[in-house]
Amino acid sequence: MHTRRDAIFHSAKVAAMLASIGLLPVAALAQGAAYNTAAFEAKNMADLVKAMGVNAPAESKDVTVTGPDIAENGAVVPVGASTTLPGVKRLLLLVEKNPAMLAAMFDITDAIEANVSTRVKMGQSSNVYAVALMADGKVLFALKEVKVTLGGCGG
Amino acid sequence: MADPMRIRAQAAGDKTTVRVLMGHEMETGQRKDSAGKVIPAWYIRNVSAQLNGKEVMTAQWGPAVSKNPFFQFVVKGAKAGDKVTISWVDNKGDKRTDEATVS
Amino acid sequence: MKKRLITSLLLVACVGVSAQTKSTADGIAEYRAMLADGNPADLFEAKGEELWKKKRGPKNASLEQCDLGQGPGKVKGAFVQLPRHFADTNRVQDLESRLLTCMESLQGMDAAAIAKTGFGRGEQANIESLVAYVSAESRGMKISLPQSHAQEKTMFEVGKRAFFYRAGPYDFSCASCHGEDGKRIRLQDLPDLTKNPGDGIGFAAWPAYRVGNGQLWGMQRRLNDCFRQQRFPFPGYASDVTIALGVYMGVNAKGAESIAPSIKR
Amino acid sequence: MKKNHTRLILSVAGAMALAGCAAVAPKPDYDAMVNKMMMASFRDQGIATVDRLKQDASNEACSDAQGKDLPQAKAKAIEAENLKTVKLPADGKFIGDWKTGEKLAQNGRGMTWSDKSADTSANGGNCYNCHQLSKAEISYGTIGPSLLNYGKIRGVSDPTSAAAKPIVEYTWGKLYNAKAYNACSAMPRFGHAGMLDEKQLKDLMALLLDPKSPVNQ
Repeated sequence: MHTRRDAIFHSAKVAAMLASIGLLPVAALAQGAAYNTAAFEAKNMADLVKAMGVNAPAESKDVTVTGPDIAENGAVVPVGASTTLPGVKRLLLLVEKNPAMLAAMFDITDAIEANVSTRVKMGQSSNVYAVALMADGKVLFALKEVKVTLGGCGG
Repeated sequence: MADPMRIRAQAAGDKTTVRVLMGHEMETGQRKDSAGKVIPAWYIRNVSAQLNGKEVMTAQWGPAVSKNPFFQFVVKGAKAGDKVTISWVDNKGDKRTDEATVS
Repeated sequence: MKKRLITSLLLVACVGVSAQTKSTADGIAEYRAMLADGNPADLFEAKGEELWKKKRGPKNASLEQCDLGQGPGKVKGAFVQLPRHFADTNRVQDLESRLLTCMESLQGMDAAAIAKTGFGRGEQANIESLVAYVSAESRGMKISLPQSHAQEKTMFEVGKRAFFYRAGPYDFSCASCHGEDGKRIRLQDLPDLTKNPGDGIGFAAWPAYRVGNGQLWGMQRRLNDCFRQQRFPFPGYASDVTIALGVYMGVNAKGAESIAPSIKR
Repeated sequence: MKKNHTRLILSVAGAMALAGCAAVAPKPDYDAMVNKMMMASFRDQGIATVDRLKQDASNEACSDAQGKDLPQAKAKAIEAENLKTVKLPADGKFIGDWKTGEKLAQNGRGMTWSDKSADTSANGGNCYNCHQLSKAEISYGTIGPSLLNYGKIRGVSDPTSAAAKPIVEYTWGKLYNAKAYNACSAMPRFGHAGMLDEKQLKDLMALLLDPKSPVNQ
């Protein structure tokens, strides 16, 4: 007999399975959607690479990180990641000195350009990384420093 | 219930720029209220984008994404009249789906 | 919107070219340009429109018949003429005090209780969305406060004196920071509010979304925080001093293009 | 405040009604109205109580001037009054620790209704809000003049020397009560208003005058 609890457990398992083979439909984007908790808790690049199960990153001029030189307010810092290289699977945005390094990760399909941007919080001036995970296993990155200034009256 | 998103999808040639604003606290779980109590983490974790019902992008976010998140991406081959759908789910299981027409 | 977008893109492009010799001011300008497209005030604007049209309160009525100075139900162009005198209340009112009047008379809510509510809580949170909506309906229009009624002239005169009123432990007045051109606190430019500081600057930029806290601030909250930083006691919500300052700044800003709701640090 | 009391006879509403029939009424007394309005519009919140709205003679004169210069005699009289309030350090030592001074200069907190205590230990110097001080800090205000190389420009190589005494005493006075030298200065009267104590003022003195301070590099 199926109890309600079983049904929930079952659907979560199915969702996880679908997610693992990239078949998760939007309608099912719920508790079961893939989320790499370990990656979002990583404090540094080594931990992040381990949590993601990917190769060590190498700097590349083919990857671009966008962001302001100076942010007037660390609560909202516009940042972007892009690359002109073909075969990108994922783009990551990292803030080196945040409590957890990984801010956002985007899965890139053939239907979109490898060019995403968002806004992130920065506790202090820090390097911001754009990381591209390539189909061939290469992990490429670009970085730039963003200064966060102290604004207002400070009161 | 969560507030509606604001989605703009503008086509230029064969590329469509999609800009999304979401209403969400994106609480980090590291801040304290005036009584010194930690405000629990509350943030969007999964985002998905569809073009005419076909998934074109998914994303995972951490609490470092700013409050009332904005994000932008570029869809290839979309044209005016196409439907762009964005969905998100947060760490409490709250979710929201909104749709916009490419112009 | 399109025009704003283009200028912001141009700014980014220009700044990008001279990256190596970029000054702090250029860096800040670049940061602001990057934020201009995608202002979360849009979220508040949409919510405000919904609230305006929604039947609420003890009288289960919408605000659609609210008279903001252009006649009942006319929202477009109302914001750039506020604060102004209203015959029914026989008072000069700014947008927020006028909304309180409508919420009480049309919807049966308790205006005094809302005025006492803290910013961002309860109906005060709804007012923030409403001011985003109402101000957005005058986006691109020029500030033009009426000064024909005697009370409007009086409010300008007392507002001017309130603007220069020095007191508190720091001896500050509004004019300490906003009385001269080209000044700043830390990196924030301070508009000279004793004259028209230009399109979309100062009075013509509020209400605004504050990126620092993700809140939408109307003029009442803006003035409240100015007085806090001025080390003054607490100004009552929609109190005479806040309305008078609104009239003084608004009359000075005559002809400036309103970009509200804008986005601010 | 004495003036306020005599001015308060007219209520704002009454005065406004008068303004409404200006043809027969005399010119409305806006000064009376603004005082009445200020008292009616504000309330106590935490440490920020309405008695802060009281103006001393300096603040009243500078408010009335509305940004214009005071008549010279009036300005001199105000400056003389304020100079009398300046207390030099009891132990005759003016220079503290510039490192603590730098922290104070960076700190823009204190005296708002959201601050819990009005004690000097809760207050910052607010210096960078209005002044440039060191090369390293790019986030500085411009309401006041740049103080970069403050001591160096004035030739102070040893702030404890007899040669430096005039500039040291002037600087102390400026921090203690800025209105002693400029009647309508925008600068708070840190010592006179009891916002910074002697030790804190000494640390700010060191920041400005110690040759090793980042201000003088």
